[in-house]
Amino acid sequence: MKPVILWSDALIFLLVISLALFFWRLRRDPQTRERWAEVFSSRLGMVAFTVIAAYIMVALLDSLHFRRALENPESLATEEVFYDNKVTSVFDVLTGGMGERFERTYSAPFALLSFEKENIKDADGRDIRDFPPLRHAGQHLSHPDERAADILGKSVRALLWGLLLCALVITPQWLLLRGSRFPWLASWTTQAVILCSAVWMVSLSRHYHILGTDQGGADVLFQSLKGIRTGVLLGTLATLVMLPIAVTLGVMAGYFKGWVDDVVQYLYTTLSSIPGILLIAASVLLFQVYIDLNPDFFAVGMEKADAKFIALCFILGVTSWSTLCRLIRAETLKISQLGYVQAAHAFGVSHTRILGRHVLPNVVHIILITFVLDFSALVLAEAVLSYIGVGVDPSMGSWGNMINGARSELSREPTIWWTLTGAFFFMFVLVLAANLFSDLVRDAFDPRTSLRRASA
Amino acid sequence: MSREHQTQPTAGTVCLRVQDLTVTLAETGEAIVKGISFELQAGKVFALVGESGSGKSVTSLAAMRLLPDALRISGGSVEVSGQDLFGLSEARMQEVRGRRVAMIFQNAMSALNPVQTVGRQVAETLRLHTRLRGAALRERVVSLFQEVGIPDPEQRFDFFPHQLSGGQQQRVMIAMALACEPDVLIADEPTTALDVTIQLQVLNLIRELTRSRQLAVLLITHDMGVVKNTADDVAVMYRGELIERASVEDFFHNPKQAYSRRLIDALPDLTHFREAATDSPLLELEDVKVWFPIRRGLLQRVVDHTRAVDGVSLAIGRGETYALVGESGSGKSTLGRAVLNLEPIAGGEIRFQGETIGGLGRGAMLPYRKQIQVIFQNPFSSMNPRMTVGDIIAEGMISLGLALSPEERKARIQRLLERVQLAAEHAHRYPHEFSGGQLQRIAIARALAVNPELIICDEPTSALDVSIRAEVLDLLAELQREFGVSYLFITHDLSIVPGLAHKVGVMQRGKLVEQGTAEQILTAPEHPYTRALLAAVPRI
Amino acid sequence: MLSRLAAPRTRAALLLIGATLLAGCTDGPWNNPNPDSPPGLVTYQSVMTPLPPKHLDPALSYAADESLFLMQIYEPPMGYHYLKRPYELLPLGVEDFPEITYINAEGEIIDPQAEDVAYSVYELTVRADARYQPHPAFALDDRGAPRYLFKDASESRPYRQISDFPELGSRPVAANDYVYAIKRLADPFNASPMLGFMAQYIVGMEDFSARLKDVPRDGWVNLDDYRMDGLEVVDDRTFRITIKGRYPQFSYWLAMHFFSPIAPEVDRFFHNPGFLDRNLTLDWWPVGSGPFMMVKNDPNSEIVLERNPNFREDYFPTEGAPGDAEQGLLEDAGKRLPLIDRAVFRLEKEVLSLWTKFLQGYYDRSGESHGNTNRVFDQAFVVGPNGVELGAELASHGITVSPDVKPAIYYYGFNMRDPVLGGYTEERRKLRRALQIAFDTEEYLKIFYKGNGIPAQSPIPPGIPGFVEGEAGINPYVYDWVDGAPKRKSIEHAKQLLTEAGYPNGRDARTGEPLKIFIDVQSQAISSTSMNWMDRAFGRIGVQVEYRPADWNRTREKLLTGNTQIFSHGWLADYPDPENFLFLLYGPESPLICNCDGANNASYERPEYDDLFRQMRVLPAGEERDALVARMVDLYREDAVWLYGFYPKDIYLNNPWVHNNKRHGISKNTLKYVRIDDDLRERKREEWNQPVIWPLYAMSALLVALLLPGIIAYRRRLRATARQ
Amino acid sequence: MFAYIVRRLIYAIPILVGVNLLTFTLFFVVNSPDDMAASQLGDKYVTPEAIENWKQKNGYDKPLFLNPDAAGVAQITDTIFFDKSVRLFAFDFGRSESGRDITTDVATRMWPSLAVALPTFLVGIGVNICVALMVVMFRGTRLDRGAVFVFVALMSISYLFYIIGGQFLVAKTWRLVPISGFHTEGQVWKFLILPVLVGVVAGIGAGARWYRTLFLEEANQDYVRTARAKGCSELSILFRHILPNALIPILTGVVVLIPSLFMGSLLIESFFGIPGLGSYMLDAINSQDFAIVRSMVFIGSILYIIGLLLTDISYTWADPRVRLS
Repeated sequence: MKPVILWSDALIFLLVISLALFFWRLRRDPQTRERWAEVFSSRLGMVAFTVIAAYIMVALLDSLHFRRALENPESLATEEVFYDNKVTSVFDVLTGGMGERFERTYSAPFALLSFEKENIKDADGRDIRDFPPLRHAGQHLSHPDERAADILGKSVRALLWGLLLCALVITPQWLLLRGSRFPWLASWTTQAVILCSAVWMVSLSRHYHILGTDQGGADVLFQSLKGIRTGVLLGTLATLVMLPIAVTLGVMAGYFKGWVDDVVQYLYTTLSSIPGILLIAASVLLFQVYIDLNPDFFAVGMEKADAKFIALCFILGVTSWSTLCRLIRAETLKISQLGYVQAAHAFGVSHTRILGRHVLPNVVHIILITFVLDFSALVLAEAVLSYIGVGVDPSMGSWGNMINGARSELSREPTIWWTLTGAFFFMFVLVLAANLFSDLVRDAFDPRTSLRRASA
Repeated sequence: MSREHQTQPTAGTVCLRVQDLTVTLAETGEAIVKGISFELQAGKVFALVGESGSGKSVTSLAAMRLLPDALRISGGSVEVSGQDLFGLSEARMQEVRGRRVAMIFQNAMSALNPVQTVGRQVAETLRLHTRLRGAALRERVVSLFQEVGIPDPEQRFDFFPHQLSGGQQQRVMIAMALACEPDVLIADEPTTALDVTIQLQVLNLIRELTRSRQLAVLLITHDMGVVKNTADDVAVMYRGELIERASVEDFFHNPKQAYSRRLIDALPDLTHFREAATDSPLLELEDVKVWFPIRRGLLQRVVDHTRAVDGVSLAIGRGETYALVGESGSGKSTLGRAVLNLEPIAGGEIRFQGETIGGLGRGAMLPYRKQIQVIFQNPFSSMNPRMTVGDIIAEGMISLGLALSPEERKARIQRLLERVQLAAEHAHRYPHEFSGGQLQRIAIARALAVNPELIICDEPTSALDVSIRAEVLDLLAELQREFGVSYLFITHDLSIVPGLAHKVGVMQRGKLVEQGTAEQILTAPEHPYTRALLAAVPRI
Repeated sequence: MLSRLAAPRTRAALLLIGATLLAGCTDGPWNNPNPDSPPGLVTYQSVMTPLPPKHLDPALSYAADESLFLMQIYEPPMGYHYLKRPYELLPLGVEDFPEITYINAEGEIIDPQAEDVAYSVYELTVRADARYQPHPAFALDDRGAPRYLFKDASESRPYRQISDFPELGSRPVAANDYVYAIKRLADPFNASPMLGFMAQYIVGMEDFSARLKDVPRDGWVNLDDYRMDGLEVVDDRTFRITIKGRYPQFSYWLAMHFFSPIAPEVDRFFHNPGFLDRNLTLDWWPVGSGPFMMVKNDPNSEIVLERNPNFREDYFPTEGAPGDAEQGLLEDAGKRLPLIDRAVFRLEKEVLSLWTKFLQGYYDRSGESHGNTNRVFDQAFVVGPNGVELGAELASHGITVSPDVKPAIYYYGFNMRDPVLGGYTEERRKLRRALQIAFDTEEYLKIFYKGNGIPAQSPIPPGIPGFVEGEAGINPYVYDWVDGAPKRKSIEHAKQLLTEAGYPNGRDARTGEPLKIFIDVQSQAISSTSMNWMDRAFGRIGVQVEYRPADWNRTREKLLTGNTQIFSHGWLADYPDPENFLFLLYGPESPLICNCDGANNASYERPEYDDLFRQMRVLPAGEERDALVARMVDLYREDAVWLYGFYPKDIYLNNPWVHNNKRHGISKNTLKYVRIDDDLRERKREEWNQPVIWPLYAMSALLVALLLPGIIAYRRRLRATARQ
Repeated sequence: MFAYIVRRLIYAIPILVGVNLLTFTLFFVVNSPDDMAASQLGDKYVTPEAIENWKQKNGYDKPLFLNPDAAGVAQITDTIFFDKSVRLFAFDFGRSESGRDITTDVATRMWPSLAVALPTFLVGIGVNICVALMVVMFRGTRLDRGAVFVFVALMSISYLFYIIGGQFLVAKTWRLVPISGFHTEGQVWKFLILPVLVGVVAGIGAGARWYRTLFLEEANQDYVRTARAKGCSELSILFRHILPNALIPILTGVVVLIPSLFMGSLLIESFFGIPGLGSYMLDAINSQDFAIVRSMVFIGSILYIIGLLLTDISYTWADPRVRLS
């Protein structure tokens, strides 16, 4: 086994580590702590956070990539170990090979037979035209009629296992967090639901295709799950990429004013006046050309797709930095009029120190709000971009690509609804959780809303 | 509600009776107003006095059933002419509001609808409760405007609130409240946001109307001066309870509660003044001008200047307090900022210990920063919420290179905190954990940390409650004696000057119209503006 | 106050009324997307998809979807028989087949079989009854001068489209018009895609082009003023084209729209000042002598063709291929063409809407010219060995099916110069064959093309001479003949070949390194599902695959520079001749050799093949030629030049009222044969499009249900007192 | 006021120059003139001469930014950039790579875009305001919280699903309206119902939620308390006090969008087959038609700048407190 660290893997782990550090540092800041406490003291916040955390967990597991070692044939004298070209992730392994059970083509959820007729030989060896049985569904059944009972039985068993797992996961939390003022119960319930359904999915997918298969016979559930990494990473990395530029420029413009401000304002007015979609399309094409022209930079196809993906994040970030920059500039303008900055001036504190100690920490809430607000918008944008043809690489599983590919399937008779449903469901849950969470974060951190509450 | 025949109530009739009123927080059930009772009589002003958070405003809102959703009336009753308001349906309550009980609010600017003309807003009340329409309605509004003393009422009818001055806005509010000739008027801090001279006029108006219309007035205020000038009866509210009730005479001569005593003591004593301390000047201003450019036209050329400070000369001696008095917009804060070199000066000279410091660059100014310090008006915004108190105090010491080791610094912070009557362990806390008065003391400690010669105090007490104000002022005076620092004390409130300042300067529209010793100015003002200011100061 | 409260309720009621109104005020189905067509005219409703044509100038256009329009409007000299198969060339705009004379270098007429043929002269005679459509370009004023010639842009400003010109004219097609059209191909200013290619053949074309380059361009340049050596107008109706050497395929070229007549006065008309700014150009408003003329060209929404009143006498063929009569294709035999009056082609980009409208009966056919019909309409049917199986709904609609095997091939080629896969040693051949076997074309077609394709045994598709059916036609290196059908050789065999090639189990026998192949794909044309499928296909023999997706321009660049290992490509023949396919493997056609955009992207170089090709090219059809072709195909198979290939098959669906649906793989001018049963169409549309009303009521009810709790809560609040 | 507008317009010039420079650079790195020629000329038989020819004919045979061969000013003016971009300022968009006059196309395609975008915009605002007002009336209650949750849920659904779902249900299954298409002969509205409905429904979540916050912000203002103290009923407070004040941020928030209504919506137009500028852009992106994209970027920027200007002007109109200077 040889670990493969893609750029996006590195970035996402970097992000997670820096976020952890950030929160660890903020722990000391009582005001921030109080606000976070406010977010988490609502049950909705707990549930939303747990769901998001689950998605992030999947994304992280799916970001631990490695290449399997190939067994050297005995005839070969060399000791050198060679690796499979295919990059596998820990998540792939955890799903128990859900992604490796291919059918020939479409099949409906929990179906035993293919969706399309084929020439097959019947019991007597005659050629007939019928729906062939699937390779990886219901193999253990002796008769198709047993299916319903079998599914039920397996579900119950999976549920029991799931509950056992829940007990394992939740008990330590319970011991640790008993008596906390936060509604942990909501989180535990959500965790239980997620864990149980995860166990259920993995165990049932061994015997059935829970969400059917797509045109190429790939498991739709697995694809939807693989879309999680793309969605989560895009939502976080795009903002991460733009942060340095937006924050630096915004703070400088708001603090130094004068020509610096003019230049920054010019920059973001210019950028935001370009219809975003055109700018994104043009830039994505640009990166594509760059990658196409330099194929040697990327050893594995996955790395190429990944480079494109990072580029997409970067482009999305750059095209959307102007909003954040504007907000930060406005906030900095306001802060630099405040007493403590004036006082710092009166104490002769240097510009860098004022920026670093007084201004920056006090615009963090804007960054945070933008971060969570943009997250869901970016996940949604990915689908649209894929439709326009400037989304993530087709070889990378993503909900946008699934929707794009499945659009015409609706016109089939009978309708093939499961691909769309799979993408829709997983995307909807993530975006909904993110939206709900961002609402709470904004309520807690936006001085306008907290002021309102204080006055009430 | 059926339209009863309205008779002019005679003086002394009880118009509104509050009994055992209890208001609680909806969420926690914590009581904000704890079962208070009082009554209003026609033709009399009943003042409810208390500091912020004492529950006095909540009481008035509860009487009108206008509490925000977070608060809940959980007991008691409010009767108007014998009718229990709490038992009415919301629909019928709407007929009581404005018709029988009217209310005016603290900040008229925000209490008026910004996008409706003031005439229409007053007319709306009439429209809701009377049958007046059309020209008659307009006429009635104009006559109301006339009654409350708004000049050119015909034209003012079509003005938007922002086009009126603060005093006029409050008059509009009063006109609106009186439009339907209610029996009861509730005035919630009606003058707080106004300049002192205007304040007096508005209070006089309320007083007159109370008499002429036989209104029962509930006046809510924190200002003992207002009470003394306007009210007939007083009740003091403290933490949701009425701790004392008396007529004004009795109250001021013989307060029963220690708390009441403190409130009364905050009133200025115009008999004792501080003598000028020294005559060696520390800071000299000579014809200082601060102008802000006004740009107009296509090319944004500077066509004129706003003369925020227009030729001010003054001198402050070592160990002396110079009070700079003026109303908002007179340019006094700008002057303070100019001395701090936070605002470029357009002309004149600023000398500190004989050295010119006006117009120095950032670096050149650095040595003087140690010697000139500042305390700002709003204690909440003048401290970075993300720094501990210790860091806040240390900041100046570090950046101004007071070469101290961390241990020394720590010890010094400890000393300073203790000196401003805080505990040493407060150094590890964050600003939001402190009250306004405490914060202002921290601000003082911060200023003192670099051993300044001069501290510019920009309205340091105006955001504080009366009782706390006195403590801070006392501390400042004490420190002056101890360290011999000078203060440039910027304030709009003439009443705090007597016990504080050696010298006083009065500013109006960027110019220093009069200056002299505190005694001179307060006892024998020459300039009419000074006299007007002085007239508004309540006295015992 | 209560009256104000009622407002939302009124709104809901209004909505209901609106919904009912909607039902009341239209005739026919609510969802009819077509505007009412002029009464009395039979209108054929069709689509253009997914993009409108970019060029409609016969000199410029080189795309199938453009050809669809051009071929209805223009008549090139030659054409094809509608029904007969194999494709039969017929004279169309000319009286008869060209008369070919061969000339040697000295200019003497020589025997056709002679070795030293230097030039061939094609003489053609224009049909006597061929006339142009009515058009303002032909309009003359009282003195016989052109009616619409403007001095400057301001004069032409009132005219925004062709229908704005009140006066029209027409004239018979002249021989010079054909000559003029060829000169337009040569005019470098037009940048015709044919210029480079045709200049190799037509005498004087290159020279003419070079001369024209320096002519100042300000308005119209009359090409009649410039002479091209290889063109000669003999008389009003006769002209001659001289081409270099012997090139029997030239007759096929004459059947393409490039050689359609262009009247010089039309060219002049469109060069009127200011016309360009209003998109009044020949590129947007074709003017021809064909069965239809363009009356509306709005590339944003639709193109409308109408019957050309001046169309020559043309009749439905009376004989067809075997079986045609049984299918009712000869019902209209002998009728005057065209059989419809109008044809509307609406722009349709989205699959779902195109499909839905077809099913609702608003489009007469499922598509017109696109090979992507497979992707668009694969949903409705499957292709099994017994033919097309329609879904239940389609079958009940009475929809008919017309399959169409185009003379085309899609393939993945090996780069024969690649250091790993290329080369002509036996080992390399075995390696390539192993890969060929591993790529299960049959399954691939079934999954990704709905079975709409035939695995290619050779570069020559069915319908083209040289295509061999049955056992004799299989590629023996990949297939076995089992039970009367070709059967792909087993994976074990492929593994065996791989071992022999030095890659046991897909690992290099010397270094142990796994074999990795690189496939260049067009990013738009590949889906992750098909990549997954290929991964698995090659995984079966232990070979790993790496994809290098790129856009078309980039892919093209890679092909031109040979920077590729395996590439995807497709070829749609211009004419039904094996030469047009076998030249895909002709050495000198390699981009690396000719330094041009050559067609031999695999850079296959085998001297024997190249020799055979040169011989075959000039031979007339016959056994001798067939033998050469067979030998070339053998060489191709032996060297395993392409990873896999298939002949695409398009399935077109027709609503039951459309008749004469037989597809012609090459010629596009088949619209004139289409017949529509208008009454049946009206009836069926009415029947299929009854709206479902209940959702309207349900939505209104839902709205009320949403409002109700609000109203109740409001009233409760009004009644509330301050006491709990 | 006039001077203000003129000044703002003058400020727009450097922005537009910047926009042009950026898109120009972007597109030329993506797509060299050679590529453009190749893709425009079709797939078969593309010779280098044909490419040169095409470049010359379409004016791409000059240097990009600086022409060292030319003299004086021509060094800058005789370049592709100057040729292709500066002309935009005179609203001369030239012709697309396929040879059509862009100005004409834009002028004709603008109207279908507007026909869809304007009703969507207006109806959307109306519906959102109604819904938000209703929710605000019950602020703090379970009804309010439920509605907010529904809004968030509606927001969390991808726009693509609204379109696909709308087409599938309303047009395909229920056959109430044509599934797509647009033509001006006959009943245009028939084609507008579905796109407008989809546009409005898709916008309710975000729109109503936003308006709700605005209304709530206003509902907590002092003047609302004043109105209540006057004896105003809840409804008249909502409509006569809160609404006019909340309209200020609503108005100024949406006014910036009005000019861009001309640009239409990329998704709606391409799904519903509306021949507007949105689908024009999409086609241009897909076929990498640089001339069209450049023109659309330019138009988009201008419309955005006009939108900003309109926002400022609408402030003075809606809010008596604001004056431009």
